[in-house]
Amino acid sequence: MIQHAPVLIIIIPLLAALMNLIVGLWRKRLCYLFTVAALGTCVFLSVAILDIVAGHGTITYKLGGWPPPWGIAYVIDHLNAFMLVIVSFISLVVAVYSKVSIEKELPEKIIQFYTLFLLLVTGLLGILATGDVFNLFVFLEIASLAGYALIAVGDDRAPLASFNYVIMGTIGACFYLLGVGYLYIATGSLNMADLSQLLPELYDSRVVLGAFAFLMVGVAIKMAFFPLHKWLPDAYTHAPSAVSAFIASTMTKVGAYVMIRIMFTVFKPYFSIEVIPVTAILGWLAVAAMLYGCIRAIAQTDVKRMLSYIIIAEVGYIVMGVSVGNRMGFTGAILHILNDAFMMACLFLAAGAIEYKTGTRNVHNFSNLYKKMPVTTAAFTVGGLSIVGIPPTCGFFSKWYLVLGAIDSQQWVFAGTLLFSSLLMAVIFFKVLVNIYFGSQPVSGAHSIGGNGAVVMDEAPLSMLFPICIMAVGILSLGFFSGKIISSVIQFTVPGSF
Amino acid sequence: MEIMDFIISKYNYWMYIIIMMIGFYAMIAKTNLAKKVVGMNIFQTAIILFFISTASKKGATIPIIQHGHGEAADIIHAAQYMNPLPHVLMLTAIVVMVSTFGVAIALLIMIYRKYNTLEEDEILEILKIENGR
Amino acid sequence: MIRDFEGVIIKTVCRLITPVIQLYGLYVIAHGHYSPGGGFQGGCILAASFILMVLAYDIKEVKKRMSEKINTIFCSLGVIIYAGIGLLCLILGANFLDYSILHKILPADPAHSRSLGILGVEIGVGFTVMAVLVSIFLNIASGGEHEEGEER
Amino acid sequence: METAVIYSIKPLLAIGVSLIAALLIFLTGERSRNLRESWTILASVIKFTIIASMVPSILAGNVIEYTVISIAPGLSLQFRVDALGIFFAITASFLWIITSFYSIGYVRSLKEHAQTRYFICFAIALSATMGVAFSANLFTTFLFYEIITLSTYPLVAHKETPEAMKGARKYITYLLGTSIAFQLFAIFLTYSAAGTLDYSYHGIFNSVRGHGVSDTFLIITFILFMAGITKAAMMPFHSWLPAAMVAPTPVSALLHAVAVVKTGVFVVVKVVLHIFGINLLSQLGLGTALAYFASFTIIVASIIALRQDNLKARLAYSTVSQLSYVILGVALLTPSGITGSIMQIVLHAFGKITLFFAAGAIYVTAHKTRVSELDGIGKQMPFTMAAFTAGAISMIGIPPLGGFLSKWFLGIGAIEAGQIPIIIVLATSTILNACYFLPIVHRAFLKEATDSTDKNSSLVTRYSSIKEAPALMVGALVLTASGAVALFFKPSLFLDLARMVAASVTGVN
Repeated sequence: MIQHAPVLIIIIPLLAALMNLIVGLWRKRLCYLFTVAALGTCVFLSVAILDIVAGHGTITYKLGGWPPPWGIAYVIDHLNAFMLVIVSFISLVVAVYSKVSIEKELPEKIIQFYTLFLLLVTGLLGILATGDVFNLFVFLEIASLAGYALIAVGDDRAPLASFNYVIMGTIGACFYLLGVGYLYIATGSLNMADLSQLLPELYDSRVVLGAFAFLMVGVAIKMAFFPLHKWLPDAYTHAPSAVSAFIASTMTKVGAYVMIRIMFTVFKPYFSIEVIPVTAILGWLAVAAMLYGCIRAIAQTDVKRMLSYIIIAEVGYIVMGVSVGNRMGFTGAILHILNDAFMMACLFLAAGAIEYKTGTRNVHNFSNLYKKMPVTTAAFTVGGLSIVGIPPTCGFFSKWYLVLGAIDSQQWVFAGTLLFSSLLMAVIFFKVLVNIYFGSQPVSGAHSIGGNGAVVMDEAPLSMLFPICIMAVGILSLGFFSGKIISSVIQFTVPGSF
Repeated sequence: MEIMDFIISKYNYWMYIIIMMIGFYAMIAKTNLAKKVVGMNIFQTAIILFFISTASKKGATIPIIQHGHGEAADIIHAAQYMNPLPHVLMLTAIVVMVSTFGVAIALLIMIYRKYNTLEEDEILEILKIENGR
Repeated sequence: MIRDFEGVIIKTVCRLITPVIQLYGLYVIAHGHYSPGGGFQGGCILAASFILMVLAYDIKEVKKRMSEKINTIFCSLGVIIYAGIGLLCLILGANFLDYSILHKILPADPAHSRSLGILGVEIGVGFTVMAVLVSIFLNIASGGEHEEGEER
Repeated sequence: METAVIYSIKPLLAIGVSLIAALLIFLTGERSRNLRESWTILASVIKFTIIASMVPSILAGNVIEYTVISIAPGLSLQFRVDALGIFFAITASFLWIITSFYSIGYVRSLKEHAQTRYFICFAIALSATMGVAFSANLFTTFLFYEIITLSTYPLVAHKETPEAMKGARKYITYLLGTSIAFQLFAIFLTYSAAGTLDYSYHGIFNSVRGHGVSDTFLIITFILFMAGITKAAMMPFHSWLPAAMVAPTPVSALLHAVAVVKTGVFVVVKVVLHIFGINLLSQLGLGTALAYFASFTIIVASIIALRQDNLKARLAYSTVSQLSYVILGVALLTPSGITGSIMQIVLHAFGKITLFFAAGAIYVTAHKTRVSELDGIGKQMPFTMAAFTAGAISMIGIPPLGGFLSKWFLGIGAIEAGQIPIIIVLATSTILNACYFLPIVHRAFLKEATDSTDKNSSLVTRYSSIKEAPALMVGALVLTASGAVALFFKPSLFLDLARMVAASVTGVN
């Protein structure tokens, strides 16, 4: 049965999503357990896949037994196996977390929420697993549609934010589809491996160049890369806390994955680097993204909006690492996909827990919060330090590789910008953390009873606290094991020509 | 002269580009959200037309072999049949398009309930007032 | 938005042609795997029949025949048929959606069992498309309440 | 001497013990203060014994190594205890014992708030200091360097008053900002050029110089290092130190004498000796440049100190000046210079901690912070002011106080290096030190004191009016003062260690 894991990991959440509707008609409460069980299975399967891939190399699964390029093939190498583990794990953690917060935020939409959540997971896992460019488009749209709906049920600004996301996302998807169409005209194939065989002799044809441009723009919109990021902050700010935690930590990363696939699998690396200097363009845009994201984030008082702008900067990090075009930088980018997924999940979950308890997202109301909810704020601190890049948190190590990559390719501006942006990150989180630990108005009686305000402690429920702690511990432990992760998985994802 | 037949011979591409740009313009420039959605539909329709037009051949028929296997199977000439793949792809794309349309319309209803208008600038005004408070 | 109105002709005609439309929809579904048509198209036609009834009568009338719950069940059922057949192939030892393996349980050779498998999938797709389209229409037409029409 | 490498977990224990103490302190909390403080004392004593137990093997010329985890190529959490490290560690851990006694007396007599947080951060800062002392590569150093910054921030901001927050913000802005912007960048450059971050006695740049690594690159890296290690409080990056004066006095003592600034100069010494190596620096002429830079800091900081009326601010600028001696001595790149600078680490530690303890005692007892208010305080608090005098004399560098030794070696080093101007600098700064310390002593003992010019007789005659600080505090500062005296007569242990360091890096036995 395990050899069918590549398709099962997509079918199981899909079936569970539709089952939820029926189960929900009978018992509302079962939906939660059902979802968690399905996602747990996904985590197990993804780990199994990673194990197989690490052991025996790339898996190719032919749907319907049709050999590619005629049938759809699911091709899983180290890169997507790695991503599958990240996405399924974070989806499980967020699902566990979502129980209480969803019961509070949308009490009458629980069934629909879990259905859409599972569909979103299905879409993301499908994007990662498939080896077929059109199938990728379908899953991209499944994920996006579920995302639109999930974002729309947030607070009262959410519908408008979600509508803008729909417009932008549709443009992105249509551009991607156009690119696929051009590739199909030029080669008559939709299979990634097949395309990478057929394309090299067409690299000078305008159709292929146009296809590449359309694909890149479409994906850049989906991953909120700098000039095309407008939809992101609103959408992520107004979504329900569980949704924004999951989407923020995975969706942009999956977009980055698709970009890497297009640049280095569908097209050969030397095309993306030499034939047309797309990596150079992306690199400079990434620099702009880092600066823009950090600078806009400084000005925000809404913690979720602040984190959303930080995501834009983080996407810039990833693209920068890819664009320097050497082994170090690429390793840093892939490592940063993992680390950033964890950091963002941790921070958004913590922010959600804080909002759940205090009802505010405004950082100025966080003063002396550590007395009220020490564990959550501790996790928030860990996440913040990791984003700033203080060792031994994992954020330091991905930045280590990113900067070394930039230095190796003599891109001093990139390296300087990355360090400068981590300075700005330090400013951002310093502002928040000082508020949390040394609030301007101390809690009454604090001076008489001393620092750890056990007396006024009022933590979030355990089902929220546990995922947050998992993420915080994950951030710390990923830091220590990053060398092992690189040597066992990431080094195989680097394109051969680097 | 050859520029003319360059244009004429590729007329389907010119058509889809024109339609697509109409839709694109509506999505970007119109301030009315409903018109944005309409533009979105036009945009997607143009892409579907593009795909379908790439599949067509003169004098070809549907790619289904009548009275199937056996002795009939050896008289298959690819030139006689349309390329089915773009149609299949577009069937999926249409489904995607319909569901996107549904989501967009639902969002429009939610927005209208809240702001009693679909004009973007009026909504932004309302938001500004809300932020002022 | 959608209000009942006194149009005897329209109501009668709709009542008359609705079964025909639905029959045609079923026909399109049933022939999808070896002639133009299939689950999507047939599902759309079936959904169109319900939408026509909504236009002629009102949502309340239609929900008497096709309630929210049934709609949901249809919607899930379609996908479950589709994925179920896929998983069945998988359990029988072939790849996902490799219908030719179905000859182990179907009284047919691999080629025909493949076409039968496709038929099953088309039926599932038809269910889902019909249910989803109807629910989209009902939700949007009634703004989510499904309670249009009875105030009069 | 041949160095045998011993693999032992002792360094990790020495670091971990105070982390465990921090945890215990947190768990104990406010419920039982005595238990909580006993954890601190226990941890400090254990730490000192562990470190002391490492001394003999180090003196025998061995090196103790322990690798916790090797995260990635170039990034390994590794400890390597050599003479320099043990020198710093034993100073810091010994002073931590005294400081914890002192600060218990301090916070209790002032009824400070958030005492648990205070002691937790204290313990974490100390273990991070040990980490820096024992670190075997730049990554480990950077890791613990940042931990020190973050864990001392709550101590500096302890009072939580607006000006405390302001000073603390300046503190963390300088330390964190420069370390991320310059030091981390310099570490990146080092790794990309040399391919390693492990300290080596002859400098890791010696081997790669010329092979694709230009001198300009090296000079830029050096400047980035010097700018990044702001904890050393070299001008122009010194102004966080006076700003940090808002902290409680034991914290200032910790900052100046034990943990923060000392860590800064320690890392500077590490970078100069083990990253660049004295040969390379002398070839690049960077040593001399650094020496003159340090001399500038010495003179200017002393002049500023003259004008300070706030006692702690004056001490702060004196620290800025005094610790540049360490950098100066290393920058001379001669055996005696290095010996002197390393001696300066411990001697200044004892002297300066005494002065700060005295300042704290005055504040606790008489609530006086300004120099101009100290008239005749010596009759009120004879022990405190006697210790203060001892510390001041040690700072100035007059026998029979320890401070003399370091200046002596520095002078010899300057002669060895043929830098006559440096000797003038030393002389000038000595005079300046005298100018800003002796007036305090003069005020304390001689102002409006007609009959007694000598503190013993004043002790006898004015015995009735004596109003000393709590015994814990007085005991602590008398102990450190006598330590400063003892170091003059019995400096053998530290002197041997310092000589070993100098020998190991210069190759001259």
